[in-house]
Amino acid sequence: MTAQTRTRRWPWAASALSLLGAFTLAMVSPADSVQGDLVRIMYVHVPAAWLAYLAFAVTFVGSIAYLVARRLSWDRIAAASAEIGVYFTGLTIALGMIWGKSTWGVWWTWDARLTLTAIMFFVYLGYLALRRTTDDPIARANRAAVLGIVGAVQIPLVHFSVVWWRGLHQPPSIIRPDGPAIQDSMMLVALFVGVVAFTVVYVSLMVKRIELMHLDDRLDAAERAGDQPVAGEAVTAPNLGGSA
Amino acid sequence: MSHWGWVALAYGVTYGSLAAFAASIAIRIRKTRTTLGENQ
Amino acid sequence: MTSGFWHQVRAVADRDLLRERRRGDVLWITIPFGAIALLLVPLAVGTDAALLREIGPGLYWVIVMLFGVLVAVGKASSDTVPQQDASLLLGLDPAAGFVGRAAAATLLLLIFEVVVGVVAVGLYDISIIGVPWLILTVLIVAAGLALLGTLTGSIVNSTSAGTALVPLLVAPLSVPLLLGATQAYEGLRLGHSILSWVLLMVAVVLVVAIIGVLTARPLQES
Amino acid sequence: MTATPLVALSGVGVRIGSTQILRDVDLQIGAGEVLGLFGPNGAGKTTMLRLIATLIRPAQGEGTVLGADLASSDRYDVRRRIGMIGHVPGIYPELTLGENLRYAARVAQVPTKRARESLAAVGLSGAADRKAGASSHGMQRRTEFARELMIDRSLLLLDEPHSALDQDAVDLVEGLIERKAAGGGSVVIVSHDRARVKAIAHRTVELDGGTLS
Repeated sequence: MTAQTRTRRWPWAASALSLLGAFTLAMVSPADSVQGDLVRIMYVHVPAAWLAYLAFAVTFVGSIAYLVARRLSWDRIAAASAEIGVYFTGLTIALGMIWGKSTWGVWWTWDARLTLTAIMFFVYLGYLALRRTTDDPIARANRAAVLGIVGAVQIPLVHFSVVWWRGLHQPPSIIRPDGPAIQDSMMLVALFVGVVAFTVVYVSLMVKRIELMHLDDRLDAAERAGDQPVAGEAVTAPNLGGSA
Repeated sequence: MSHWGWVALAYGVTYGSLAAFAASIAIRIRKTRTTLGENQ
Repeated sequence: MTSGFWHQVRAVADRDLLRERRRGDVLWITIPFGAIALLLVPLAVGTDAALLREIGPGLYWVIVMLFGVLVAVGKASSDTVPQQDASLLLGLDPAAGFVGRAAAATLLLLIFEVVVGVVAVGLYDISIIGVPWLILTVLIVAAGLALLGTLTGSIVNSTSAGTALVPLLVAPLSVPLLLGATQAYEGLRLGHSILSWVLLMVAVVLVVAIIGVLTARPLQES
Repeated sequence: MTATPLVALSGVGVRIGSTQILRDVDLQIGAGEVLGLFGPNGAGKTTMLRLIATLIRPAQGEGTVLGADLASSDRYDVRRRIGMIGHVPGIYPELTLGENLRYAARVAQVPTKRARESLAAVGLSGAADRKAGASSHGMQRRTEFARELMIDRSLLLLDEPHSALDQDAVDLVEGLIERKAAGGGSVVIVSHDRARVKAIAHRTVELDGGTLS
């Protein structure tokens, strides 16, 4: 039997603590001269976007490592990170829309980074959809690994195309929708702590999500334990009973 | 809506969704553990 | 990359093209599907000529991206397990299989682009300008989309969701091609240089081709 | 059989998804041997053939086929010397019988004129231009036999070879099997037709519950 998977307590505690710290800093840092308090949205929006790309980078590395080392533990890391990445991408898009509506009165500003994030959201949603369609763990790991690589390698290409495209349609504006200039060191600290806090949250989610995967595998194995009949045994000699 | 209204919405969405995501994992962990017949 | 490799590539490409010619899926299903999409839009957005001339090119490329990829996932280009087994035991290198299927899909996509293009020019009064560059764009988009469709087709290879998943996987990844093609045409119209956009599209083709060849064997495993 | 075995499996297990199809299979097949493999439905006979054909990687244990380790990439190099005729014909219904064979010849890189010769050898030269999809199951199987005649194989894996074949096609098959064994290759026949297979096989094994007995 595989080693007992200990339930780990520290992730939730660490996440709560670091988020609390980030929240207080975000609240006490000075308002922006132009944006006013709206700038505080940035302290969650930017970290969320940063974590989305970190998560997809981990999926990229995990996918390559699986194809090389052929160990399912890499596949688990890639899959967990993709799932968390899709969550953070969704959060980034939601926050981007809140920012857009509050700052520009429009939910979707077609700003380069937001558009790019939306595209990545669908690429990795496809990754999760692909994983759901295959049940053989080895086949699923193989296919997901290739898509994990294709998805990541495409990011620079998608990035350039969107940024160039955005460059053509850049409406003249005082503040580029991508974000205001950082005016005060306190703001920088708040932003930095926000990113650190979100990274702690990412690591905690990864640890717990992989713990869940181990448990699911052990549940799967338990069902298939020694007494699990070979598929063939389900077929028995036909017994036609009182046939004519 | 006032600036603080938007900020509250943004943080509400952030922490609310984080809590929901974390909870969904924690619940599934507990459920799988019980079916495996282990205590926490 | 021995001569045997390219020999097998041609054998696979000829096989898929012959199967498509016999089935006629592209000619009778996928192309009409693209054409009808072009017909429906003006009914929805209004038939003002200036508007249609404005959105025509962009719309054409969106339809090529969304429906063109169906060419690469049709019955003619997906093998059953026994067919794959037989080809493998003939000594078919999975990478040659990938390149061969992508080559056949590229040709079919070219046909799709040309026929649907004629319909678009007719319905939207799109002016055909900068012809050498335009042909190059059409060729690169055909290759890029065919490679993307073939690669995702082998990734999805006989899973339960099957080929329905391919357009979802391809659509976001086709953004560089879509922007490249639309901005290339835009650049031609305004007389700007479109080299950067063409190079971007060529980069997509190279990246997907390399990944497809390198992952052909692991994908064949599943 | 002192010669090194063409196929050597030890402790091999195969799992597809969460179902265990084969478990600790030990099997040796020597050169020139015709082996009969019997077993009830679903015992994993077809999986066993695809395993020997190097198309499945073993989940447990290890094995070599024609000298290539089943888990390593050299199995790609020996595949061309393995012929398999499965339950479901691996040919393309849209193509004619002749086109299917020409495709096979081009991939295996043998002269395409052999396609015509082998079609004639199996008595199908008249049907060369008939679409495979429009041909009977028996004709499709004969086309697969023609493919095996066209390419020199060291190992022949036949799944229910006698099914859907008329008498002279059966003679043809058994002729092919004898010629292959005499030539130093080996043949594995999976079948329910014990009487017929026992007549031509040197050895038979029973596959039941995923293990050989």
